[in-house]
Amino acid sequence: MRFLLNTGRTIAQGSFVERKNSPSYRMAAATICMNPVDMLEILVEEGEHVRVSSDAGVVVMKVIPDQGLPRGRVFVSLGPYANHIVSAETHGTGMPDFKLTPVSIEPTKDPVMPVGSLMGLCGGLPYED
Amino acid sequence: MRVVLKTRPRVKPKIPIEAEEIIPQNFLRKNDMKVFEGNKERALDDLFFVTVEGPAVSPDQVEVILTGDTGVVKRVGEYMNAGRIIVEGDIGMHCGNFMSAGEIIIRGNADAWLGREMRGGRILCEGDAGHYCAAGYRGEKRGMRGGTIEVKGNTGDFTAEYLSGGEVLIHGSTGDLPGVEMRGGTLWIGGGCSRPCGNMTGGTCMVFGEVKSMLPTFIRSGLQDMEFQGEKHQMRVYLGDVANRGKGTLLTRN
Amino acid sequence: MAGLHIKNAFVIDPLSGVKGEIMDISIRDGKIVEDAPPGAEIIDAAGCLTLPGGIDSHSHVCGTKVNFGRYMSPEDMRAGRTARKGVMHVTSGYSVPTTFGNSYRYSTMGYTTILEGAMAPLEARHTHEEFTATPHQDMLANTLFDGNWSIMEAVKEKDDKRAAAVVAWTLSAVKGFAIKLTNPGGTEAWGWGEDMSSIHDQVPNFGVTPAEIISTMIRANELLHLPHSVHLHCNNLGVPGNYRTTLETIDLVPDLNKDRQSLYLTHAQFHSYGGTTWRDICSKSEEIARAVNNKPQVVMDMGQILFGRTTTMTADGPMEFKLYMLHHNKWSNHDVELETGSGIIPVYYGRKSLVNCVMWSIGLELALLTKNPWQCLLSTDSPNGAPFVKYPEIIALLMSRKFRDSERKMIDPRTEHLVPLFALDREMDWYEIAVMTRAAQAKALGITRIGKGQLSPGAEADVAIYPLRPDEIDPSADYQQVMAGFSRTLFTIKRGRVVARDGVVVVEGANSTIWTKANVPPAYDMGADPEFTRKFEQYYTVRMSNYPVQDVYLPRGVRIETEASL
Amino acid sequence: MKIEDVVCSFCGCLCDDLVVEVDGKKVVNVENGCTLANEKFMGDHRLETPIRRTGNGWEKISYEEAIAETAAILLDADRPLLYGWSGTFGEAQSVGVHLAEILGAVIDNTSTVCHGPSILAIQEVGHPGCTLGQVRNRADVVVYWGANPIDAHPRHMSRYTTYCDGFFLKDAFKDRKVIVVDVRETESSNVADEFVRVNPGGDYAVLSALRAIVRGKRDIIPPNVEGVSREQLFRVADICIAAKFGAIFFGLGLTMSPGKNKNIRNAIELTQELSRHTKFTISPMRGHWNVYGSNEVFTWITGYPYAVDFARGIAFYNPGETTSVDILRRGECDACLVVASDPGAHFPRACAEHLARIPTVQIDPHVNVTTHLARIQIPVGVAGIDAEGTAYRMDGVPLRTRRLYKGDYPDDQEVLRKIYEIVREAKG
Repeated sequence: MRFLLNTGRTIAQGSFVERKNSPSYRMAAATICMNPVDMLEILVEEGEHVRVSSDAGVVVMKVIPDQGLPRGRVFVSLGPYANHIVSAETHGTGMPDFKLTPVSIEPTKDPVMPVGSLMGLCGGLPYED
Repeated sequence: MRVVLKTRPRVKPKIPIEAEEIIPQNFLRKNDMKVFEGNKERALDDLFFVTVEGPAVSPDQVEVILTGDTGVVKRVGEYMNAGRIIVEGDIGMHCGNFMSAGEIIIRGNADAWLGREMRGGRILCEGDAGHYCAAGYRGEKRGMRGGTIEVKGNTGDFTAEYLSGGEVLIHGSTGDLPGVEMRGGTLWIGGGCSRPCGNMTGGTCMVFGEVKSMLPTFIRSGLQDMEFQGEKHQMRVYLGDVANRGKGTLLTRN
Repeated sequence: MAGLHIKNAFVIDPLSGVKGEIMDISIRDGKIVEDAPPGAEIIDAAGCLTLPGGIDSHSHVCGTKVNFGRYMSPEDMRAGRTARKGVMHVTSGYSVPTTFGNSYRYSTMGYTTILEGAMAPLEARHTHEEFTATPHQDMLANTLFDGNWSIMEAVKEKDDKRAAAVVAWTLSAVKGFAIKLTNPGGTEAWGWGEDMSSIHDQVPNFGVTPAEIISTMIRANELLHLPHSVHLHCNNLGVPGNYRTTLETIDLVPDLNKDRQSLYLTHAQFHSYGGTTWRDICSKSEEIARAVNNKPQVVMDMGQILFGRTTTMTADGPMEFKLYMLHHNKWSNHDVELETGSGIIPVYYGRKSLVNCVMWSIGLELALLTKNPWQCLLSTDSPNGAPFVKYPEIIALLMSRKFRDSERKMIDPRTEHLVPLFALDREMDWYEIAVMTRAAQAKALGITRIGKGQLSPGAEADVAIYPLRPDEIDPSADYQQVMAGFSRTLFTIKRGRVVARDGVVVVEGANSTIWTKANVPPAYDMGADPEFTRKFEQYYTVRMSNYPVQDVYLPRGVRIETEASL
Repeated sequence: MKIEDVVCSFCGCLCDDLVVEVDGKKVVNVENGCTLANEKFMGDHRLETPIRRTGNGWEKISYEEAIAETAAILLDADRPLLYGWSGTFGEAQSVGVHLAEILGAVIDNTSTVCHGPSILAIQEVGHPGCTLGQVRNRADVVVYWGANPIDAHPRHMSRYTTYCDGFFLKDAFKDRKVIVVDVRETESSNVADEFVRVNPGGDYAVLSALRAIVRGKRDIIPPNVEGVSREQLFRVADICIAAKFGAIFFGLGLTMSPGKNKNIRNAIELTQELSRHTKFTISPMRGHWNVYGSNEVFTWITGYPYAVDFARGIAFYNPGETTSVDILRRGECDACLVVASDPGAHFPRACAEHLARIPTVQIDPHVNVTTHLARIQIPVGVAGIDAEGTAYRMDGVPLRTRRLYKGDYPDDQEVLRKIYEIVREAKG
């Protein structure tokens, strides 16, 4: 099913920015908020994992319901998980489309990757502190 | 005179080359032309195989041909005032900035800011052009003021931003907000676009394809028949943008 | 430190009474001395014009508003870009150059001391940060009090001493030099989108008038014995007919100080307009000059405009809004809580604009009609009238009637019916120029006491040697040469060190920041005043303890202390 | 030891009324701070020493070694990128700009992915703004557009707007109208008197419609503009026109959505239009602590607030071309120095991939996402905790943050100075 992905700051993401290897940060940055009716439609329950794909990439996140979101829209706090699927195109402005990325979402049993491993996919080497 | 510049292979081919010295008039008198590769100043010869054939006594007799990996060569034709440049492939950003006369032909695609703040002359791009085609510079009140830019393919967002004079003809589609802040001149869009002419205060823009997300601040003002590329079209005429002073004209296909 | 010996200099040093004679100047340890130390470097001035370092008593070069002028103007930045070279950093900008750009260009013109015309106390730290990046001039900051709530409350209570106490605390806290009033009362009214149209109208919610603010502050200034007088940007700047406001303001000025003026009127050109609208604007320079000629307690600076593009920036927020309504170009505004405001717009002064031609004439007229050159200083209110790099053009216009006549042919022909300029024969001489560009500026600012603006032994060794031989040039005829000569010194010497030579800056600078501390009795220490601190904590958005500018921001601070009579 | 009036170093609010209790080299308690401030000050999760990536692992190295290698990497590059700067103080930023100047590097700060488009818009039409105290003391109408202060700037509403009494507003919560415009419901929209829900990407059209209404062109407004009813548009316009002092605050909802800088320009021009009727101001909700300071410092040295390219000696500026995301996406730069920010977390993946390809050095107190992409990381003191210097609040008010205790780390400025000295020596 197709959705529009929006990203932004959240207090949880902000709280853990200095502990980005921690599970708390992963929880804050890899959680996707979705309208509960949409969750019913794609057959996922709160806390289950979804595979989110865009033209720029694919990433696995954990889903939670959010009544405040209209149907067809999803929200993820800004961070490496959201950015894994945001295009680097800036339309000549320097600024990517962080607020409007078309994505498709489907349930998955795959795990949510730790941040280091996600960067490993980008060519980095995880540093465990 | 015919000057052929063929790019030499480079260790770091993605580092852009800043080459505003590549304009016809310079080949008449200069023989120590410099370009920049990143933060290193290089002789033209270091980055291009240069061949010169035939004589010229004035710049309008000079034709410069660029071939090879030219998609990262920036500012070719900047301040050009005579002669001709032919790019066999793609060209980097800012091709034809401030150009006042002469001709640039691009066989491939052009990157962003094609013909930025152009004053006169002609640019033909046979492929696609990037964002801010025929546009202005940050903070400057006027963009392109004269001359002609023709793009056979599509262009990116903010096409003809701040257009103040001259003619821009896009055969394909443009991205978002073509003609934004437009204040004069003429913009033809053969294909579609979204949100044309936001905040325009003057000039004329015609869109012959599909317009997505028409802005709410344009006033319908009748119909007009027009011919574009041999075909007749009935056009809706709008005046706008009334969020601003609203002295521009936007025509879209009925 | 080795010394410097300048020989064969054609010296004009008005404060020392030297009106143009060939002499030698000796320097040791950054000061002018009678005899140079052995081994001193010798500079042969070869009869060239040698003056004390230039002083600009009103310019906008550093701080929030100036930097915002840069920030919003990338189109201005791409003019005047230079690459890093030798000790010189990258520079950008024409009308609002980068800090190093300002510093190098002033240096090249022989200027060694600059007063920043408007510093909002709340944002003073920013001004001081930029001062340290303007390395080749000693810097001073006029501190804005025009819309200061505590001042207006003191004015309402007719309590001059309390007003003085607020000034003393604030100047000391923000390391400011002098009192600046910009459109007094008007900047507070602008907090509601309004302005003051007369100096006798009441400021909304505060029950005081601009006239009362001005008068109180003049008295408070003298109670504190500050080196400079109140520095006033009159109400109604740029409004046709505003010369009446200016005359009324001049009428307010008492005679309270025997060493200098009691009021400094800045950029007087912008305040000397007759007529009722832009359509019938005319010059009232004669009225303003007459009033100043009759009032030695007033000093003004020209606020000359020159044709071309520039950026206007002032604490006068409502005025900038009016300009925006006229030009429809970009407009920035920045109100500062409890204190003042500011605005910025780019402008173009055109020879084809009758209004601009009248403005251009008025500035020159003010200078030519003011009998005593110590009462009218050379300025453009840079960059408002024009960037300071155009000062040499003003000098040439003042020295050459021929130049003025050649300009007359280029401007709107209707101008001459509206202005007296072209009937004025006066051509200034080198001495008068020296007065208007350094000696009188030092005197007006009250910094002669720290050795500024003169070349007598004991003075700061700030010297400018221009490639002009007064014996050989007729400025009236050779005005182009005058202009070129004042644009680029042979040598600019700052505190005894050659900093610029033939237009190239040759050393890394280290300036001083000059500020004022008026010592007050404990009862007048606002830092311990319960009412003052209560209101501060309640209405400012920063804590009072975080407000003062720490010493670390003034690595070479020069403190002028006074003992207040409170 | 209790220290009063401490300046917070998390977001652009720079709240300066924190009371911080320090025990030795540790913060043990924070009063007056929001959740973010508490986490920031109480955080005890520092990288201990400089680290370097080896083939398949990481090793600890000395500061001298890390600094020397960093300088060598930068000297060796033809198009180095110096990115970040928002999390450090002005004096360090200043050294950074001079380093870029001498290297012929591109220097960019985090505005590139926050309010860069706002800067572009301001460069087109200016910025009628004010300090936050003007809003606090005067504003009877406050508009948050594409901003969610409760999450991003938790004390903004209580210190400056909704819940904060001012000189002319004795009962702010009652006397002030709050309008929130957003594409989704948030904690902030829940406390608004008027919530305007706009379709994603529809802000530009809604702003245009409001401008037209303020210009008296009500008759042309269609029944619905991007999800907002004509009636609501009229109501919002009327509230604004009737305000004595109106203040618009806008956030990334405008800067990051389609149209980018043109959205902001439209909002600024709405403010300018409203200024003809009443007092109106507009202010960006600058997010990352001292990001505004990096704009200020860059501007007074180079003339441009961000995205400055020194490749040719002079300063060149053209966001979209000289901005970090674009340079990384195009694979242009051949070395990167990251200071006080986390592009690994906040740039799109394609950029992270390029950072991993080239030698990337990071100067930062903490392990963050960029660490995994870097070649070297050098830990430093945290500005406002064990390092001090100047920071600019979102409205341009500069404050001096204090060092609360003497820690074990050098600060950004020291490390950058050492790199600068090596580079200067090499460049002659």
